[in-house]
Amino acid sequence: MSTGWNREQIAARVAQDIPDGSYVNLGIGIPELVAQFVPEGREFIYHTENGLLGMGPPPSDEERDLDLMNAGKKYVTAMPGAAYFHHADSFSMIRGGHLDVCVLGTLQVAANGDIANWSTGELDAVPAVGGAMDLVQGVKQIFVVTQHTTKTGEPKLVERCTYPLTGVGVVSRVYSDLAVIDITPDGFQLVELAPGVTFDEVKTKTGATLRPPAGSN
Amino acid sequence: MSTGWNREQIAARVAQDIPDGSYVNLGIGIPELVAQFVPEGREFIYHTENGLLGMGPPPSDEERDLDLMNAGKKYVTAMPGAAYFHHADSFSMIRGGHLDVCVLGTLQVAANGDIANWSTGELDAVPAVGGAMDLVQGVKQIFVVTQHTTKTGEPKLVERCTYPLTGVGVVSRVYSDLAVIDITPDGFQLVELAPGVTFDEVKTKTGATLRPPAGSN
Amino acid sequence: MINKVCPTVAQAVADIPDGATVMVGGFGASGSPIELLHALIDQGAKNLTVINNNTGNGEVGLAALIANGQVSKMICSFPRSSQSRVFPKFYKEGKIALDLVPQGTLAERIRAAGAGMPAFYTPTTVGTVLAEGKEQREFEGRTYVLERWLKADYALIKCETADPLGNLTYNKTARNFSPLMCMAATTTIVQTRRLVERGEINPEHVVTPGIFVDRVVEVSEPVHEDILIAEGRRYP
Amino acid sequence: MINKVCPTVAQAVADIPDGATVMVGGFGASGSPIELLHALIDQGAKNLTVINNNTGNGEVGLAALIANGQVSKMICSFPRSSQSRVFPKFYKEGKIALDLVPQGTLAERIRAAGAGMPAFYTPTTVGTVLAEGKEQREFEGRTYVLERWLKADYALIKCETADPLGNLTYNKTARNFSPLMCMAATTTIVQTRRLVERGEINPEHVVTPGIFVDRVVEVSEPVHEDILIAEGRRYP
Repeated sequence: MSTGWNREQIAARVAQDIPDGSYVNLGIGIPELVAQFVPEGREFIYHTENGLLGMGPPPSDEERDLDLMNAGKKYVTAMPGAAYFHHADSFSMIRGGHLDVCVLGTLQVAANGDIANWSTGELDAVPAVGGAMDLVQGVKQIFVVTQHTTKTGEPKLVERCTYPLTGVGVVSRVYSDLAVIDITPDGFQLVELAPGVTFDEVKTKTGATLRPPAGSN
Repeated sequence: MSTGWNREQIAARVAQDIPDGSYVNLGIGIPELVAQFVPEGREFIYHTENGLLGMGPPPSDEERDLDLMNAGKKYVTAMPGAAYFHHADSFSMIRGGHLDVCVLGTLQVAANGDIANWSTGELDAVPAVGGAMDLVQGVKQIFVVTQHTTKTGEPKLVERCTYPLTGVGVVSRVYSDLAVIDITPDGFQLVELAPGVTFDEVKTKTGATLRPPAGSN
Repeated sequence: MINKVCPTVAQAVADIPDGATVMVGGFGASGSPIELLHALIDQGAKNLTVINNNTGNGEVGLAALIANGQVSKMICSFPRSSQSRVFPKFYKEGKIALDLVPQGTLAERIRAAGAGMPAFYTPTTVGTVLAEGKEQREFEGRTYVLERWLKADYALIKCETADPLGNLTYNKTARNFSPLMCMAATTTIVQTRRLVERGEINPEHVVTPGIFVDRVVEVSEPVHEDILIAEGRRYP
Repeated sequence: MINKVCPTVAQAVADIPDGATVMVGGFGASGSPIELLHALIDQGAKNLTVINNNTGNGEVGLAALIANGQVSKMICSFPRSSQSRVFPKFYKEGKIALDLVPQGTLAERIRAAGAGMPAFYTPTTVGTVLAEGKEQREFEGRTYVLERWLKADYALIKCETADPLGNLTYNKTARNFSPLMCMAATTTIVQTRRLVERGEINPEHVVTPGIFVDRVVEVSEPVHEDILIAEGRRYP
């Protein structure tokens, strides 16, 4: 029996937590899917760090403009009311705390809110950081989207990150295939279980203490 | 018998020293007149720190736009090829060394290139600095235009400024009603006398050692 | 649908509390949000710290706000001009404080606040009394002064065109400090000469993206400080 | 009459010497000045330090410049991508150095150079290996890292419209780093899709004022990196 959320369901669950009128930056992968699940009656405005506020969905072949890309170098469109700007203005929006929510994938996320999502620390790899370190420091709320464990079953929610950090104490909430989990001053705290998933299963697959939801016994 | 240069003649003399294609910021007073004496075959582009490159002459009554002013709060026009920008971009041009020449009036200018043109240091006066301290630090060449002495006959070219400084060691050349004088590592050095003016007269009216022109005996 | 439009200037400024720090766009008369300033006079908030390049002219707009006793401190680069009478009087009577900041440093401190950078080094003021008491440091053989960001609770801004998302364009040199102030204030309130539909402003021509704007109110025939002064007007 | 127009890309890049630091506009394929880069390959300057967000794709443009052995060091935020093969190979072989800078810090360091500010404090990288060895300091209870300006001898830029004074507009997200690089380089060289008469660009719509530009060359039908790669092209 299949339990937990699939990629689309995780993305849809994230979208539920984003307030109407939010300015949102979506990372590559599952985060991108969030844009497909905007709850009825809400509007989000998407920022892409290469200089566009009001990013729209991928273009049709006829609409495609080679000079209109997102930060993942994919072709996108611009919504009515969009604005173009240069990189210093774009990262002023990020660093200056003007964006409300950033949804990011990760390698590891720790009980203290640390995130490691840019490097596995392998010495022969070409390091690449992009805008990740700016985003995690600047955006008001950092939501992390991830499979609960690696393909080999290792926990991605850990006591302390072992991979090189992207940012320290910046993550507020984690959305996995199994659960929604808050980062609190006391560490990981369950918010919600995916359908068919038990607290004990999530607890077992989490590499740090997981507290039950607030108010439960 | 009238000797020396009048205001217009000083401005015209300054204009002779500005190379073709220069980006120029003109202060209030005699410096403003420089724009009327651009030598044949040269073009200067005028910057005004409140956000315009390509400033043109004052408007006719019909041309006047209440939203088109210079830094002295006078109505101006914009030339073909002009550009508007905000204050941070405008002072990036200044501070970043992109402007070639700034022509400023002054209270005092010293033999070491110090300039004092923003305050007489009177304790009950309202202090006001505007963009003067940014201009003297940022523009590649600072030309000072001044009457050689005050109305009461005190020298304005001095050994050391007694008024509060605008900038330290920033002035390259001084244009007065009596002479053109360079600021050199050895202090004031005469470049050129106004018609009917003698070296001894300028020397007497200068509050610091004045050296004769380079190459003279 | 996001809609930042506010019906009246009175509502737009209603929540500005006593003691707030308020940035006011404009350079002299150009770009001064006179209607928002007059609404703030009607509203009556006191003990304000106001950030503007100048201190207002005549007895309208910013000068009238000062004359009405609502401003306890001005942060500006040039507090006196030929038409500036209220501030100099209050200053000499000890009724208002002044923090004098060079114009380029003022612009950059405001931008730094909007861009999330708490401090930067600038050559401006080195060797002058305005650098006294400030940290100085050498880079590549030249001395620079450390300057801090400058934030505000509110910004009052005048623009030419706005849409309901808060995208703005300005008119000529009325742009000046306004795009920077929009970035640096917690709440940015904009009066626009023309309110247009979403999508009417070319995305390439937007000067202030809507993310920096909170409230937009249309003032389609704004008064101009120079005209009011020429007519000998005062407010209220 | 000021006229910054240069007849050919070859002449535009002719004086770039060995060892120069060269900023290259563009983010991935968008805004990449392919014709200027290819002219620089033809010209042959070596031992270059190149500043760009990425390291080029396929075997054209910036990647071809690297493949041709002309670049000894890259300063960038994201040196690998799905189409990036040349740089990773050279890097692993020890043939090219890498200075990795977070994207927002890269943008701001370039702007700081253009704006005459040698250093600023930013929260980005605090607590990470990229902050190691850098000065850190607390402001208002939060820790920041000191970052230095980043200058260049030359900038190679692609734009949409230019006039003979060097006023520029860009197309959509091809704008990215280019306006900042124009400010930060001693000599800024621009290829424009459309060269227009002085006065044809609305002064309100100018993104890069001409004061930041030194040479303009018209390339009316620029090739696009993505198309060249799809066609399997390489340069030379």
